[in-house]
Amino acid sequence: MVEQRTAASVAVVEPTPDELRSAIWARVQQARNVKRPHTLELIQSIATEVIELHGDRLFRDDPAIVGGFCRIDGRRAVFVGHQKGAETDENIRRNFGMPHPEGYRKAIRLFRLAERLGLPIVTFIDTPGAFPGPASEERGVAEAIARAIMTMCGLRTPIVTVITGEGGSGGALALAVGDVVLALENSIYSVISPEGAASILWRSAEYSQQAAAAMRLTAAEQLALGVIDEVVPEPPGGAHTNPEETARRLRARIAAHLDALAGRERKALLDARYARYRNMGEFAIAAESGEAQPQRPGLRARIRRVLDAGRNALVGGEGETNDPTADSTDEADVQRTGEGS
Amino acid sequence: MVEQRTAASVAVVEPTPDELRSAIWARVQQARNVKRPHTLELIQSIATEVIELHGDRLFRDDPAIVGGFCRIDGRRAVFVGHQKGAETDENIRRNFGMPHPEGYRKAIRLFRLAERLGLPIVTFIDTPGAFPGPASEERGVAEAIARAIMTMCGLRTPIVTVITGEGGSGGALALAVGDVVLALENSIYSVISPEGAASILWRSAEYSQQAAAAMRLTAAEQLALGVIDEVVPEPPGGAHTNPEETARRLRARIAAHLDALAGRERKALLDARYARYRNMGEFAIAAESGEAQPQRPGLRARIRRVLDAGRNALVGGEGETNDPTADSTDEADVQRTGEGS
Amino acid sequence: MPSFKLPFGRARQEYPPNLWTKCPDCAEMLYNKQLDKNQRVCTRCGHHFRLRADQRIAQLLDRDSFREQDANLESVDMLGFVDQKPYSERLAAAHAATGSRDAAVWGPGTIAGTRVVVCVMDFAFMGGSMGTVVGEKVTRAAEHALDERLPLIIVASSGGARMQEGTLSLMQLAKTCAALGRLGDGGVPFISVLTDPTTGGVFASFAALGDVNIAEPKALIGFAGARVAAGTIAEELPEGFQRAEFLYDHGFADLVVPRAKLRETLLGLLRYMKPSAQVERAGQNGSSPLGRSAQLFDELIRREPTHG
Amino acid sequence: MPSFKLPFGRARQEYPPNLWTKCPDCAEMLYNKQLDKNQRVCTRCGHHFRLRADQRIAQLLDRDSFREQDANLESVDMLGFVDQKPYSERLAAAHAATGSRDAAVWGPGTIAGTRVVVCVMDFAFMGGSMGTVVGEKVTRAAEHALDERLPLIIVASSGGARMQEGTLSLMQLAKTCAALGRLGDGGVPFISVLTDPTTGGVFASFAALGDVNIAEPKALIGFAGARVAAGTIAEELPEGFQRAEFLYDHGFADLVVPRAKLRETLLGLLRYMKPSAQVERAGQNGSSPLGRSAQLFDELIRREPTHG
Ligand SMILES: [Zn+2]
Ligand SMILES: [Zn+2]
Repeated sequence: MVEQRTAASVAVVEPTPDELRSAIWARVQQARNVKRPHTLELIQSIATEVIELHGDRLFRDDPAIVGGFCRIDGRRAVFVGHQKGAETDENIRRNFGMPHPEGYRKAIRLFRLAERLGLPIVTFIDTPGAFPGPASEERGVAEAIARAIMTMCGLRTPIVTVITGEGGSGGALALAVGDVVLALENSIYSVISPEGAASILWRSAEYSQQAAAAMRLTAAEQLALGVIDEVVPEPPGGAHTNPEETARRLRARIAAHLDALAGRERKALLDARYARYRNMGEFAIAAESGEAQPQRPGLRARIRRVLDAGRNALVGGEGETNDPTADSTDEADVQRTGEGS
Repeated sequence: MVEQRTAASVAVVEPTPDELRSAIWARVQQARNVKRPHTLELIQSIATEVIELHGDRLFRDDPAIVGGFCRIDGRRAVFVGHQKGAETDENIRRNFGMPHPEGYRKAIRLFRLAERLGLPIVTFIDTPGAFPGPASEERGVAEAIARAIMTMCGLRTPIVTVITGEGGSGGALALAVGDVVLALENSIYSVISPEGAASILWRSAEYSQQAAAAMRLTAAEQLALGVIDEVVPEPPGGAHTNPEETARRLRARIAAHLDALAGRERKALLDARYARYRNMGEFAIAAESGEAQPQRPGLRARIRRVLDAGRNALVGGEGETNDPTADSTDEADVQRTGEGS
Repeated sequence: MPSFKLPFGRARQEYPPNLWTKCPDCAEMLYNKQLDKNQRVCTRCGHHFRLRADQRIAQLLDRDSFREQDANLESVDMLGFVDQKPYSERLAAAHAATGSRDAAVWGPGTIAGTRVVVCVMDFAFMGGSMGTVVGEKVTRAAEHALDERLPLIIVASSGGARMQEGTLSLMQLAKTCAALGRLGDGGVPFISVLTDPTTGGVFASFAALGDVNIAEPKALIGFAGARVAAGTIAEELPEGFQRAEFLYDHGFADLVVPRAKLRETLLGLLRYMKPSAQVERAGQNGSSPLGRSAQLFDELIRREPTHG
Repeated sequence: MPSFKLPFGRARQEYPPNLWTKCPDCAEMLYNKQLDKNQRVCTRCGHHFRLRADQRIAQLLDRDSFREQDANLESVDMLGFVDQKPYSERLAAAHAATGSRDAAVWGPGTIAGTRVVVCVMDFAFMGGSMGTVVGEKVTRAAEHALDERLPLIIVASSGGARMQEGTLSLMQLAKTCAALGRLGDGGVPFISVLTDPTTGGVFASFAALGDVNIAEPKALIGFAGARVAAGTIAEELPEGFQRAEFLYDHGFADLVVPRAKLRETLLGLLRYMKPSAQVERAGQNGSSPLGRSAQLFDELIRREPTHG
């Protein structure tokens, strides 16, 4: 089904559902590519100095979450991120980037340390989700995630978050509450894995591609939804083909946001962060008659159009002003959310 | 060796070393008597309402430490204490009152809850010490004790502590940092168990009685040292012979101190607590020649005399003004530390 | 009509399902009126049936004390989500089947005269899943509790975040936790009541964060589904895995309280859990940055263009 | 002179003990001058020998930058403690054997020009045990760090609280933790360096509470003695029990750092761990209630009657 449609600033050829699913699934596979640079590789390229710290002071040092001090173009910060391994042994040791509760408690400790030292925080998100095994449940992985989220919401220091690979559910969000949320172009962010959604909603994991498409998990769509604030383009072929260039682009954007946030008065910073999440999502208000009135009339339609634009970009629609696959220089290669895009 | 000695307000027959050791050891045995009322029994008698709370929100609910809300003669408070069992099964379940790290982390959680709710805290101390097994070490019992101590030092709410039985080392102190520290007459408080001290210093546990005597672990001696502030007399025969009367006496003293502390301005409260521990202990200042000058000249001698007085009381010296075994009514039956006693 | 095996070979017509309910635990046939009178707890084995939000409120709050707020909030399909059915159809079906507009109800009320703010989830509406509306109601309840300095009680019952709203559902975890963080910093207590089931993103956000956590007996409470947990690692799940008592043993629930004692327990706790007279931390205190509940939020909405 | 088994059957006189030291791990005979040059780390197996306080300070701080404070504090025997020897005799013997007055040294100094406050324990003096003097020095170091807003580094090496001062030693746990609590509330960082051995009441107080904890390789670090732990429960102790690496695996040490890298690691950390410009919490902030270090404390002392 190819259909032509005209709307403000968006005039593209719509892809077929099959083209779309394939394009989206290619993103999922890119996001999960084991060769993709992970948190430690990224921070070592982004920063001029990295000192890793360890331990939750409670139970164990979880290798699936890493963190410590770093210096980014002269700016001192604390970094925290999920850690996958590129090789099988390392990936097993890192539990495929699926943290146990102690990983989130280590993160909370480092967040509080950053706050006490007056250092900003940069987090890197790349996990299929928190580990769901019995040991993880026994030690309260849900509590650890909830506590990490609440801690980040109230942390009295700036937070810049980057979705670098898989942003899998609560286990991702637990490190991803930020004043600014960036995403690498091929990253994904979803409330549940496509496989999980498929097995629950379609009652078969075979529908993972449909689920991936339905959830709008690509960076471009998340930008349209306002869940992320910027997409950082990857080098042609994806981040793993040129990790140095990927790091260079991330460094520029992280540094710019750290500088912008550094000047913020603390209460204003916290209020803005609160408002950022406070306004996430959309609802309608039913009239007395029982018929729903949209809460923000027209917004839904507008967001749909932006979503569609992002979607078309996935299959390489041409002539768009906000093609996130375009390779360009630091400032220009960023799409901002909002009315203008 | 019986020797007569005269000193300001102390004029008693000194006991022989054997008499003294027996008397002190009898206190140790009283303090450890399994029939002695433990924290839950005490608080249920002291308070008109008890709501026990559970869990450290991290790993496990440790049955060796209990806590929750209570109402003492109309005063709302949070209580926390070590818990031994009176029967063997219960004692095994309570791990003989030896907490794992999760017990101290539960205590920290309840302390913070009390602070947030503006409730004062009452703690009950009765443990041979923190559990020293591998599981306890793995989960960081030392860290948990240190954290609990530091938390109590800075807690922005009044704390009344009662040593009710065994005050065993760091595992006791972790719940025993208070604005006021009371002790039941037959309780003991020591830096290490007499058995532990004997096996290290005498290289044989057979010297436990000597160690107990040397460490000055009785309530009366701890009062003289200023480590505790008041001794609460027990009914004749010990607390276990009349738990209700024991609870009645404790209730009166706890209530009096809660009332006195309730009026304190918070900064003054915290500064006084800091100063209480800041001034614990004694040292000398060596002159340039290398010969030591006592830091507070005469204080040591003074404390020794008070210690001796307390010691004599142990074997029932007569005619003393501060006999802690005397049974009397609430206000009068309390010895205060300081110049006047 | 579901078919079920009848005990003692009694004929099916003896137990018309509009009058009788079978206990899933002990298979006892329970007379519905008797079951309701017993707070929907099996009189034979103590099994706690799930409650609708209005039933829960009737059991916990003083009669006629509850004033529901924001009853007219409705979910919208921002993503154009279609699985086996479009999300909008699922919403309409759930509305038709339950009479509710979404899976949570909130408002002020009293328990034996003590003023509280209550938010109750309703598993009957799309498995109690949390989309924007549920997140909004939990957040407004917390903000109202902070503004009015009233204790907050949330009764959770949910399969987790609502997949059909994608990451917008996920963001409700942050939205609700942020509001609870401000509530706690403001010295206003929060009691979380975890009922069967409380899982996924609801357990991994506000439901885990009570100053006091209460669980109903045997309630399923966990992060991942038990099948997921068992599938991920090839080992037997421990006895009682993810049940209320398991939660209690592992230190995440203060109390496991049978339904018959729940109101009394809350009342007891509320005597101690009063909002503090003074606010502790500067800069984190007091009113939400969005003003008295949703005032500024409404203003933000008004600033949006009315037509796209 | 202790007798020891010589390797390779070489004659005893080949290794006069004033010139040679045997490695307790690999039994290598190490030439003392060479051992000192290698920071007292075995050149063959990497075993870290214990250091005296002055050796540690010389390794960590810039030459001649350290200014020892309160060197003249001496322990007193408040309890009249006698075990196999009177405490006072033990103190005199330790003083004679070590040349030190007690088991800790503190003062300001610099690391590559960065100003810090350092407190170093000395295991050679009564097993590094903490009585009132050690507690006082740790506390004064923390108070000075807060007053001057300088990072604090404490190098622990101790068997625990000093039994001969009874509960007065135990109270040093509270005294030091209280000072560290104020330091942290004041936004001044603390790095704890745990060396062989750090056990008992020292590990269960200030040494565990570093914003960053660093352990030396294979250092024994634990709460209870391993014999106690093994004796209490009838089970095998895990491999590497209570060693630095065990601590690291269990989340209680950030880094296990070989001595050769320790100064460099501290320097790296200090670039990030600077006292915050502003103080966070009202009421908990700033100067200790006892004023600039011991000023008010001195005043308190002066208020004591000078004769008992
Ligand atoms: Zn039943
Ligand atoms: Zn060696």
